[in-house]
Amino acid sequence: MDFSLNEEQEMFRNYVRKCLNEAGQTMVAREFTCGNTSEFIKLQKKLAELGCTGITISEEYGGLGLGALDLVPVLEEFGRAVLPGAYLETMAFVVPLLEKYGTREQKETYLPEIAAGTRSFSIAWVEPNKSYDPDVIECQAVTKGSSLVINGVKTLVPDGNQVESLLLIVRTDEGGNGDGLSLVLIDVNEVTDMKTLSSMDETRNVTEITLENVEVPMARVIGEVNQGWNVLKEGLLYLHAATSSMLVGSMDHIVEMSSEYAKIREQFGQPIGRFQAIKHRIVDMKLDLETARSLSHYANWALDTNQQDKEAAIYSARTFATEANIRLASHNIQNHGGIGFTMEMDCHLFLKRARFYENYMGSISQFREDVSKGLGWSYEKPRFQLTSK
Amino acid sequence: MDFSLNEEQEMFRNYVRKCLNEAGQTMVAREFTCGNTSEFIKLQKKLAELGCTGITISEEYGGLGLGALDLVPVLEEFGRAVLPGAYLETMAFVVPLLEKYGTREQKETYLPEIAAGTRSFSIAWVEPNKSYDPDVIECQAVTKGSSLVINGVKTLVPDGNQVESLLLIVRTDEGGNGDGLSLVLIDVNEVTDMKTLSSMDETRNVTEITLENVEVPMARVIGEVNQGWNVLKEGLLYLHAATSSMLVGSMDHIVEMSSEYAKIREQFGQPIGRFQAIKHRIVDMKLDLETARSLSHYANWALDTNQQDKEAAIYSARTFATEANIRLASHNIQNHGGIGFTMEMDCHLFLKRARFYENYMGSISQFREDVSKGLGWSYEKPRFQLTSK
Amino acid sequence: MDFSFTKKEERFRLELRNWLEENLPTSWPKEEEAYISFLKNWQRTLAEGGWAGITWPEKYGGRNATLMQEIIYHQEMVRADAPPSINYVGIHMVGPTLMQIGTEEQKERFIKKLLTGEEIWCQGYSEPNAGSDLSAIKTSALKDGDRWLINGQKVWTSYGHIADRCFLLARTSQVPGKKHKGITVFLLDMNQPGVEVRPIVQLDGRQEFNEVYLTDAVCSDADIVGEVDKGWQVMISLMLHERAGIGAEVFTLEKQFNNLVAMTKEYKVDGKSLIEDANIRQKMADLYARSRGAILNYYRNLTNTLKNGQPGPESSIDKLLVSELTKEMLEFAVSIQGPHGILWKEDAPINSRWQEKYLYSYGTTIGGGTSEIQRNTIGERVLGLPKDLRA
Amino acid sequence: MDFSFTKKEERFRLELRNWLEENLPTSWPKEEEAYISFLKNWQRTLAEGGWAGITWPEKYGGRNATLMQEIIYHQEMVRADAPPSINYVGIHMVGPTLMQIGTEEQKERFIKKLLTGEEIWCQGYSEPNAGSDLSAIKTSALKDGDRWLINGQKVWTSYGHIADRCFLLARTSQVPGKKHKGITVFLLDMNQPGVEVRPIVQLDGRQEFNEVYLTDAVCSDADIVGEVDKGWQVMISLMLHERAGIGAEVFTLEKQFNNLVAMTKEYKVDGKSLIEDANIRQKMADLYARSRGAILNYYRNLTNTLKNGQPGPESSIDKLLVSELTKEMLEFAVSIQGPHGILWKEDAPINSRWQEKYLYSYGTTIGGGTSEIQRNTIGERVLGLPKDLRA
Repeated sequence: MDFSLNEEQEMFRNYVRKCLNEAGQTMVAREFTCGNTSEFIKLQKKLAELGCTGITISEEYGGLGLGALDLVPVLEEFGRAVLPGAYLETMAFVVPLLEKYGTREQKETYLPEIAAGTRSFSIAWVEPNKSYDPDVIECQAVTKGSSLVINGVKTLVPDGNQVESLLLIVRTDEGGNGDGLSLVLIDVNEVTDMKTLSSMDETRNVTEITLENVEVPMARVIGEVNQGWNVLKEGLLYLHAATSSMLVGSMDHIVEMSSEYAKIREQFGQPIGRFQAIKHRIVDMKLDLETARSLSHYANWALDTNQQDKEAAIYSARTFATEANIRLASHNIQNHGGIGFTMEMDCHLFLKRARFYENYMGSISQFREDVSKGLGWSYEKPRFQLTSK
Repeated sequence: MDFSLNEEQEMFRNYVRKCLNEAGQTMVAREFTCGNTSEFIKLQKKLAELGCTGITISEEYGGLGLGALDLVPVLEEFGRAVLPGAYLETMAFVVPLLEKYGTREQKETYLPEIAAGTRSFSIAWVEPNKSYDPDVIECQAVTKGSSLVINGVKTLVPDGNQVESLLLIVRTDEGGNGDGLSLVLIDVNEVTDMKTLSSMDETRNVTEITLENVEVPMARVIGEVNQGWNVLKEGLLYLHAATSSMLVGSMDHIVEMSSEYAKIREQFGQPIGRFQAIKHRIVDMKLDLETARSLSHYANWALDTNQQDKEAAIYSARTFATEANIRLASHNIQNHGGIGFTMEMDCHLFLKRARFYENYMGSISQFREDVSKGLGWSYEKPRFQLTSK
Repeated sequence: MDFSFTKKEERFRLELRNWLEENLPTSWPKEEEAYISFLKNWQRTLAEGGWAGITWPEKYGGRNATLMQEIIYHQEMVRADAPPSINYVGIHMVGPTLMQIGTEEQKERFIKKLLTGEEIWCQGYSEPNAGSDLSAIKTSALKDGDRWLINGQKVWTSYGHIADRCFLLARTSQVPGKKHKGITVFLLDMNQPGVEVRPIVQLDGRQEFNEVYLTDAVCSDADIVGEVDKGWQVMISLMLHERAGIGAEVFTLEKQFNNLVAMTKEYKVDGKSLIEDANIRQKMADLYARSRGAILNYYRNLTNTLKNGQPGPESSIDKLLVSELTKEMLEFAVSIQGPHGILWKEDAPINSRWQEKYLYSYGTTIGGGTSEIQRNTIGERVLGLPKDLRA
Repeated sequence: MDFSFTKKEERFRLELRNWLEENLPTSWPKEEEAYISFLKNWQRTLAEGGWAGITWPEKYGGRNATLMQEIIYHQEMVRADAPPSINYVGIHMVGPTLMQIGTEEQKERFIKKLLTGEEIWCQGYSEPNAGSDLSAIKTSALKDGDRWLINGQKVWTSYGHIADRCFLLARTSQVPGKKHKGITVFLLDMNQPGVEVRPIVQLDGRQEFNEVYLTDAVCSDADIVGEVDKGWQVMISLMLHERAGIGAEVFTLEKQFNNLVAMTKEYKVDGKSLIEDANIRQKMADLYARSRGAILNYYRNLTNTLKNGQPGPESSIDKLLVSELTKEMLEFAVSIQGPHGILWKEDAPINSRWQEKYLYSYGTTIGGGTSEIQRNTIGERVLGLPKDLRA
């Protein structure tokens, strides 16, 4: 029995933390939100040199050949720094899918570049005024010889303007219950149009892409044609397990901020951390943090070791960490009082980031149904579950 | 603009409070839970002498001819004392229905006795392993000449062993969406069998009745035959408005208990009310109390004055007061610490009473749909809404 | 119990409503400078119509409005989405204080100009180390001949960057162990070299508040309100003037809930309105109950104020409930917009104001006394619970 | 990361499981007196099988169990629904303390009898005015010749009505301003005229706890544990023995959640299982996440204990989370039973234990240190936040 990260994992964490600290921690994200991406680009290179981008890529393609659990400390550190960039989508979605479903050619094309940090991916899934329901996907790909011709609009594509490639989910046939969908790997420069949308969380860019008769070779399909939904759902296990780790990192920083501030900020002649209203709230935040951490560590372990409860474990971690992260980010502002309401402190970065991940690639209620399904409780498809409340 | 009870109403409250205090306040309920009903029976007489039982009965039948709002202070006092007895069912359900739908004969038979305190009513609605859904009602009444012959089992009949009569909801025809049901006034001694069930809240007896070929004259039907559901739903407006007032009374007493205890109980050399963990919790309890009070006062006023928002107002009051009451009763135990966990303090009486009313004649989720319907939001019948969570 | 308005009150409402119909600006400028002159114009328009200081005596340009008329005023202003009063501090704080205890000269110099918005006022209360604990202010005023030299830093000064004058708390003497003593209220001229104003950027990107740095800023004896060292009492008596409490926020909450209902009916995802989702309806019904409860509590406290002539400590209940609920409601409003809800400005799925108001709402449980301070006030003054220990 | 058990640990589990299969009582008596002898018998059976004080050295009848074996022991006992240990205080508090710092005579006199349940022990800590603040105890022990006369009142004494001996905290001297000093631990004989026990009726109707009135109750020097006036240290060092923390409660929570799932599948209203309700599933998924989180936190803290040899202040996190969650889960379990859920005993819609456990759960956030005390401990000892001011 040993429920802890091993020495190598903690060592990797320390390297990453050192690297992020040297880059100025949250300063990189703050600069990024002001449109200054140069520090972020420098940092990206350093992280790639450290090997971050290749952690889960097999050694034959230039990676470290490690698992989801090895990503955990790295993503926690990224979350602590509110790091911009499509790391989750690349490392915890496209990489595992390429490793499992990619053709030799696809792997050779993409994996070495990802490992080297010269290619990153985002996900193009949801469409305007639509939910994540697979059956509402309209973006269409029609076969033309050995090509696919794609038409449609995808929105809320994270960092579409920061990445080189996209994993696109398109309709290739009629369907229902997720049938008739396919996953296509396309390059950003193949997209007809891309616009950046205004997002509350400016640490991640949100883009909308338009595809007009975009023709790509059939060989870009990952997994079987028309079976894309099942492939995507498998990728989501990696993505949401990793997302929960990213959120834990943010929560860790938040709890640190609140407790440190409560020790030094004085009102009524004493540190505000002495007042139980503040003290006990920070304790509750700490409980949330540790619970989220335990859940996400276990979820990634369960994924790596293919435990029977992995689906329930992953979506439990995701729902808990998501809700707790919002709660903590909000409390953090209140604990800081007036100064917490300004751009001066980092409080707002964490709040906006928490909102970004609230409905990211799914909703809380949908995740809970996934938990329920994973545990074999009787299941019926929810009728309408866009939202998290 | 005057959002307060008037002088007469407050005066009535004072009479009732004095009467209940003289009877020993919660002592009556405590004795009742030990099976000693004599004090309660004495008190019942006194309350009837004060005029409590006739408040909403028209003057021609021996009542005071007042409205729902006039009941409010009285029910708040009853709630403060966790008073046993079928007051709600009699005064806030059967009386308004008799007044509105009763035949002259029915009124003459029942109203003067209710006003005099010599007859009280309970409600026989739900059946074993069933919800409050009208369409699951199986207890059946078949026409035989000018009589109805009733067969079936009704459970969770409040204080069935304390009252003289019952308002029974039975199936008189096939139906759906509440059709085919009728309301029948029967006397308790007409029932084939009655057993008292073990209830967590011993301040109210819970009984189960069996009806085997019980024959009653057709003239016992109140309202139109087969239209009982609509009549019942109207009665529920009165019942739930009144229930919310009863709950407010309990909450009032709870907040008083917690704050008084927090002023005198010392730990670590100071009154525990000085600790913000306790102080702020009691404040939140106070907020809940005042919110519930405002909602219930308004709900009863809206009912009396037939405001357009009365349905929303009543079910809002009911949902809020119900949930808040449970919350408060629970906090009250925690605020009292160990002693709150014993039978010695009244804390447990309020908790168990709160549980009694949680799912009393409906559920929170159903009441919320009633609010939604009352406000004209799009409505669909919930598929399965037994519970309050 | 009676929720009706008297004929006189209804006439008042009608008069205001008619006036608003004719005078309400139709378009709001977005650009900062234009927006400020727009607000100043609106203030002048209000004053000219007799709708600026309605509770004031007629001789100061008011209309002696009753408390109920004040309520109606708030209701109608919220209903009409009228622009905010740029001179809130002037009209609600400075004016009433001066009328009560100001010198004749002060009345003469300031009251008219603040009513018309010719002079904009700001409030100089909070400091970086005196937020919840206002009595900890350190900004000092030292007598230097016939003038007072003021040094220190103020923060959270709304409209500080455009204000002409400041209603300022400064420490004029130290009374060990009695921090509430030795504070004096000054009417400070903001247009002088010793006053430097720096805007604070809020988390929603807006700049409503400022830091004000005072370096040998000058006041004269004539700028003192009430007595030297007795500023705390001035501040307390001022609070008792706020008979209508947080009326504006209460009616805004009510309106916001109605907007929420409209939004959930109109906004469609996958072709379905949000309100068709039973879970959303359940939560909306809960929010309805609680917002109605907050509004009704306000009316109940108002009834007490009407009967007693002045508000009780229960106004803290209104502040706490309404601010917490506003925050929760706006969070819900953004949350149910699903993944698209992260978008704002021109890309907001519905209207960017939801996102903006949501972020802004984090300030409502901090400004004007944090929720923690409100809970202490309610606990100690309403429930009689023991006060916190002081170090 | 590794959740597996070693072969040795698995063998231990198997041995215990086999033993339980043969020795677990099949029916539990309901009547009070019979239940007590049933529990005493069970204690003896445990001791005879070598399953009473498993962490003890072999020479005292234990089996030197490792921490992981202790965990496995808790898991299996919960899994098997084994009866509670009637001599919990004896085996977990008195035994280990005596082994560490008891005199040879004390070891001789007490250890064996408490292992077999021949002598039942109770704990004399809390007093009516010393609950959360245990150092405020007033029960006094005064030297009178060669004996100590003990006077005062204890409360919350589990099994006090059947206990033979009490592990008692009493004040032997007053050190002004230092309430933790001057306390001594006595091993009190309960079977003497000066000891009067009155049962406390809990809100669930059961009587597990007692008040103990001490009127010139007698102890001798030989009954003192450790040194006179140094009882607080005895108590603290005792806590460090509790390496497995609240293992039993953690595994009970896990089991209760599984029972909840089974219940929602089996219990039908209107012909439908509760778990068919999407809202119930949503809440269950939430409870699943949080109970798994609490269990995993426990394992994480356990990992630290395994590495450091002794538990840290994080055990307060386990206590707080598990007790609050147990309460919430049981509340939910009763609530979803709908109107029928108010029934209990023979009329309970499912099994009266849901109702009973629900009510009992109110004690879990009070006993063993209230949630408020746990929050202070975590805040101060884990997060390093400043301590409460003391009056």
